[in-house]
Amino acid sequence: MQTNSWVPFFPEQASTFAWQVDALYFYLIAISVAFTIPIVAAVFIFGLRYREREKYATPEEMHGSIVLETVWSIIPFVISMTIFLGGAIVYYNQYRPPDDGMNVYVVGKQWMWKIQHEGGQREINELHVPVDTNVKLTMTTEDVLHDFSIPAFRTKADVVPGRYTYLWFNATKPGKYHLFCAEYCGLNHSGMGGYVYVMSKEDFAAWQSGNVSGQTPVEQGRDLFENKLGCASCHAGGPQQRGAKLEGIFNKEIKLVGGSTVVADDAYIRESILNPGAKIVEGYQPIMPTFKGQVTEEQLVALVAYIKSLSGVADTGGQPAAPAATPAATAPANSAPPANR
Amino acid sequence: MQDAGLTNEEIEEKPKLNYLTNGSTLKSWLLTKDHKRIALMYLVSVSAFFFVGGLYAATIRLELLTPATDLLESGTYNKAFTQHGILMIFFFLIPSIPAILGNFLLPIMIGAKDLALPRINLLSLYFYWIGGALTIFALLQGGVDTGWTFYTPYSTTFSNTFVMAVGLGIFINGFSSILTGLNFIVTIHTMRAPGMTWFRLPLFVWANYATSLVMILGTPVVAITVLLLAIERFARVGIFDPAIGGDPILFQHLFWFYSHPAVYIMILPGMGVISELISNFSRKKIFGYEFIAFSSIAIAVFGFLVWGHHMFVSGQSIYAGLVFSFLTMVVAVPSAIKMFNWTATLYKGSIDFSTPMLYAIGFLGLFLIGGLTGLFLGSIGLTVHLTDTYFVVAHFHYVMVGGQVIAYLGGIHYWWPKMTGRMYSEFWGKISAMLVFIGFNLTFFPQFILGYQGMPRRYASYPEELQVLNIFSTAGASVLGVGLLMPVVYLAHSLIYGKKAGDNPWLLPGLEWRTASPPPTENFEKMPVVTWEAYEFGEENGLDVEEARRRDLATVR
Amino acid sequence: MSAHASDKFVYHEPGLQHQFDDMKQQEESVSIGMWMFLVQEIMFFGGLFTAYLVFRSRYPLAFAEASNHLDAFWGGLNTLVLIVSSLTMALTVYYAQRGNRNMQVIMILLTMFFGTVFLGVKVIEYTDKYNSGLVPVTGWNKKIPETAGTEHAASKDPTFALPLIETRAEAASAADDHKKHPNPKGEFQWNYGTHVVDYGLSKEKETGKPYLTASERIGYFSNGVFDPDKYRDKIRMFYYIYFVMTGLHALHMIVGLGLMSWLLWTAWRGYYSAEYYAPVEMSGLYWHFVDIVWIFLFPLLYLLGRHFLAGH
Amino acid sequence: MAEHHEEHQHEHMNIPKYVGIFVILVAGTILTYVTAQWDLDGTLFAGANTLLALLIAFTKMTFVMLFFMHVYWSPKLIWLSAVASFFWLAIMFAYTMQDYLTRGSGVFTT
Ligand code: HEA
Ligand code: HEA
Ligand code: HEC
Ligand code: CUA
Ligand SMILES: [Cu+2]
Repeated sequence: MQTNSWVPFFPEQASTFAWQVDALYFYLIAISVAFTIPIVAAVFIFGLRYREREKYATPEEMHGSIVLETVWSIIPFVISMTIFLGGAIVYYNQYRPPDDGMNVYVVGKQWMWKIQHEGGQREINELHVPVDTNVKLTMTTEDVLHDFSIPAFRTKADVVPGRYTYLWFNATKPGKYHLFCAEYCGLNHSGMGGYVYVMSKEDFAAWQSGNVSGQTPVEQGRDLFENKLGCASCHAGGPQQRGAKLEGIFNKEIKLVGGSTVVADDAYIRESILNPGAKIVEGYQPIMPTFKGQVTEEQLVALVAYIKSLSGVADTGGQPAAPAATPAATAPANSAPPANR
Repeated sequence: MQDAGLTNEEIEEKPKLNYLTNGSTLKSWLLTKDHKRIALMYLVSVSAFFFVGGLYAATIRLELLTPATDLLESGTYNKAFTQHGILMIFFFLIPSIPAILGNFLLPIMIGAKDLALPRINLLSLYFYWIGGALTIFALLQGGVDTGWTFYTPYSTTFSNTFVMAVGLGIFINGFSSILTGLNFIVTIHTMRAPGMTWFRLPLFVWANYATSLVMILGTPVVAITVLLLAIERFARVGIFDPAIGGDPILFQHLFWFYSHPAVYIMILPGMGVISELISNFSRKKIFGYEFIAFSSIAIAVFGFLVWGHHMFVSGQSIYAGLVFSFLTMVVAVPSAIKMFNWTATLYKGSIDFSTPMLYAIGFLGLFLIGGLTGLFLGSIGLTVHLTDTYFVVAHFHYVMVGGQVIAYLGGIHYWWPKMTGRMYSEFWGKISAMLVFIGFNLTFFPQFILGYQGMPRRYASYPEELQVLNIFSTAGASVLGVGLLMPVVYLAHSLIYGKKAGDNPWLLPGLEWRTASPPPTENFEKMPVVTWEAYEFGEENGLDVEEARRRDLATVR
Repeated sequence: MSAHASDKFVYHEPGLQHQFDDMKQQEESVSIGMWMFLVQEIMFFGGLFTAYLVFRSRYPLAFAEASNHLDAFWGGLNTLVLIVSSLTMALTVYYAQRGNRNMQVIMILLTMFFGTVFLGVKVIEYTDKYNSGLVPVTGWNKKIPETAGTEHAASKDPTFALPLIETRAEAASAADDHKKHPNPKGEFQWNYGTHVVDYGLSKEKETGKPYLTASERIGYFSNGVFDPDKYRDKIRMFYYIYFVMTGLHALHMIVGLGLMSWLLWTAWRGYYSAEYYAPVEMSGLYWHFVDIVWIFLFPLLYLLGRHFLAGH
Repeated sequence: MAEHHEEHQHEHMNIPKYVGIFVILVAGTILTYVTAQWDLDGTLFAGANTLLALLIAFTKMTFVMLFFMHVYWSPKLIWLSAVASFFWLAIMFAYTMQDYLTRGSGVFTT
């Protein structure tokens, strides 16, 4: 999807089997053209040549021809077998995972990709991999079907609850490539994606070692919110969520049960986390557990920073988060800051 | 029974009762057993569903004009494409040609007074209505957002929408389809007029026979599948739930066991119409009648062996994927045979480019592209990249809209004078056929490119670099929308102001052209005896060319 | 039916519909139509059989275990009842062909009687499942309050003690067992121990060869330890399939009884003769079809894994 | 249109024959029950019990179809549809199972 490709509107080739898929594609295009041109030409020529000259004329009769019929049954059959074989070979390459290579674990979840490297690094909606290395993904999901899809690598696989599916690739070109969820999974399906960063081997090594403390408060807060503390299980923003919607609340007046209102400032957010029973938002049940004693001050800062970023407010140290123009699309994925390396 | 040589006035002078005028109370329509009236009621209801489905399509395209979710929220968008798919497939495309044109014409074409089981026919209409009403009710309540494929476990456990109600609507509607298929099979076996041997049947009848086989053998499976889905959702336990050891992929197997053959329910009748049009408007016997007839049956039968090609990346076994890919290639061959035979039929014909023929020519081109891109998708290595992208969306719109819908429009125009006794405006007919063709290609061709670039389907928002082609697509959809609205206007107009058509406006040999337009309730004044082959334009068919020419001179100017 | 057109068709036999030329054509049509309907029905049940096949092959031991707690006595009895009803149905047609109205009516009545017996037995079985907490839907089982463990509540408990050979003792003990297991929310219960899996595991030890399937090893065990909860899930799945299959079958029986009532009425009024008996024949086809489905359901649902019981 | 019609089929069946079929069916039921008690799975091969039970059920069904449902004297089309429906069932079973039997590991339950 990058611009630097040799045909307009053509996706970049960035894995070892991208060219194979493309070759198959062009083979099929060639076949299609080879069938389309004669057929369309025939229709045009016959259309012009045998255009009705006289109304209700009765042209001479013609019967079918067994020879012709046989010929044009066998030719497509043979051709279609070549297509099958080509497809089978490419498929074999795509789905036979290599023995060596690095392992990455992927968990899909409405609507994010949680990724863990062998070295313990965790990422959300991002995948950093070194170039020219076999990477094998072992994938599953916590809820519904998803599909891990990287068009530039020409590969994808469904992620199925209750079992592991696998995907592998060998990226050939450093760069930043789209990562999509390609199996419909509900509300935020189109927001469930991010980027794959292919890095040179040295950069990747640096990323691996430096990543541990490399998170900004917003990122760290998001990580806490989405994974470590499980806030997202209630606050992910879907219609069926139990918790209040947190996008865009900062500095807004919040209606509370009983009719009073409160302005959602830092303190309010902090209080909501530590003592949620104190002020109940209208329309919700007081079911949020307290996190007092479970979160450190540092984490609280990060959480508040993250919740503010959902309203488009930048906080200490973090990159400006993407403006929350369209609330539904403000899945964390879309506002993910690009990696700094 | 030809009215050749009669002018409008003369026809007016002898008002015979036809199926439209024979009874005008509401009861005479709602409790009718006349296949022609039932077909007409189908026509109205199916068209209504088409336009509702089309409205959803319009909102989808408008939302995709920009990369962000600005017109619709993603939840609303998800409902929009789901409901678009459900209405278009189950309530428009599947009943379109069989239940309207098939119902109307099949008995006439074989020289019968009615379908063999008229009460069953009426029952099937009521199933359609009940299923449709339930679905519409569910849509009004808040709709459904699972995609038309209802994949588990999203549909069983996670979706918070009206899955059960819609599922039930589809379940009931399924029986409408089954009963229609059953009726057709019985009718074709037992109700043929004397002399109407199997190999004298018009190819439209063969196509509907093949379609009916699929309806009977496939539809019950999807019925039980959505029933299981509904029960599982209701009971919160079942066989698709991976949390307790069930298998979500089993749902896909059962669903596609029907839904792949169902795509042939959606194209075979269209192919039948095209065979009629190509042959009749070239005034020539179709090339290779037997091959076309048997290829319909072959498609129906082999169509049951390939469903797994929708599940190449679903996690089914790799081995199964290869087998299904292989069989998919095989099933393409019968379609190829048809393609070539149609083209060969044009050779040395006397081709009349009236509106129906324009649609037929359009079909040839569009179905060709749709079918060939089906091969792309059937080639397993390539599908891994293409599946669940807009390439698939473009493929199936090419076969479904470019194929069946175009054939349906062609058929409606072709038989309109027979059904209503009036001729529509040829001028507007041609304009709208052109608009549909251009608009259609503009809408869906860019989607192939989008798909290869990797744009996933069912996306409410997409990366910005893909916007250009999406704008083309939306622009095309508006042209297409206009093109599709026009027939409603001029066809309705023709009902009152249209020229009287006469019994056989095109001077064609089929049995349906040998009775009055509109036909009487019993279809024929007296039981026809068939002595000619299908598409017989020679002397044997008893058509009087000179007479028709004189009639034209008298009426046209 | 349009009256105005009939003058063109000289003679109408009674029962001949307007679209047909003669009775032969009509009968042929109706018979093909009925068969197409049956084909459709076969595919309809076929979807369920596919589901059964998949999970049966995945979790054979759990399915055997679950099946052992269906009562093969009632299942077998019902098979016989249906076969008798099939005979009487066949005889109905036989007498209809001979225009014997009285025997026809008697046979229809007998058929209906056996059909009702079948449904009655199903009610008994379903009630038993309800009482023993074997209905897979939460809340649809008998709600046994916490106090049920006391003498008083237990004596009021109307559990059906199923009178069948091997299972009898077990059912009784099970009934005792579940009295000790209150079920205030009416959840699915599985209180019977796990002897089929035990048998499989002992077999494994004995022969040193794997006995359980790979899916079973995953499906019944957590971290290598047998997990009764996971095992119970599979048994619940069996009961889900059992209820859907037998439920749909019973629904077909009810429809069949409706058909029979109509037949009874018309036969009583003497509609059928040696010349015209197609409706009797068609209803017969339907009835036999429903019987055939049961012929398969009986061994597949009630009898699998019987030998585990026998050998126990 | 089928030439043959079962107009005179009552000549084919009589009450003793019907009862005979009935006896076969009852015997089949008992046989199913009895064989189910044997541990064929353990002594022969896994699935032998089910296979036998299905064979018996199939036989019973064949009798019901041929004689109670008069397929034996019916036109070809009826034979065809009876056979075809089982053929289609077989397609559904076979192609679904080819996935399950070759899918391999990777399954776990949560
Ligand atoms: C009318 C409906 C219709 C028809 C007729 C077809 C016809 C075909 N379809 Fe299509 N298909 C759909 C409707 C249809 N499809 C729908 C709705 C979906 C998506 C469902 C969803 O996921 O929502 C889909 C998806 C779909 C997929 C799955 C894509 C995916 O989700 O990953 C595949 C894969 O194999 C496929 C293949 C084919 C093939 C091989 C044919 C063949 O039958 C085509 C045969 C025709 C030709 C081949 C053209 C004529 C031949 C020649 C000119 C000669 C040359 C031929 C050769 C060399 C062989 N289709
Ligand atoms: C018979 C089947 C059928 C038909 C006829 C159509 C017709 C159209 N479809 Fe349809 N479509 C499907 C079946 C069909 N579709 C299916 C099965 C899906 C998959 C759903 C899923 O993923 O679950 C789908 C999905 C689908 C998508 C992908 C959505 C996504 O994945 O995110 C898109 C996007 O462009 C689309 C567009 C269109 C358009 C523009 C038309 C046009 O041809 C429609 C033209 C008709 C009209 C426009 C109506 C008439 C005009 C008016 C009422 C006037 C008002 C309109 C205007 C002024 C513009 N469709
Ligand atoms: C069990 C569900 C649940 C979990 C887990 C949960 N919340 Fe909440 N939360 C709620 C509910 C319900 C409300 C609204 C009622 C209320 O104000 O207590 C709420 C309200 C809030 C508010 C105030 C929202 C407003 O609109 O004013 C904030 C801020 C908040 N939660 C943050 C968090 C954070 C941070 C976490 C994780 C550390 C978290 N929540 C975890 C359920 C939950
Ligand atoms: Cu996750 Cu779509
Ligand atoms: Cu398909």
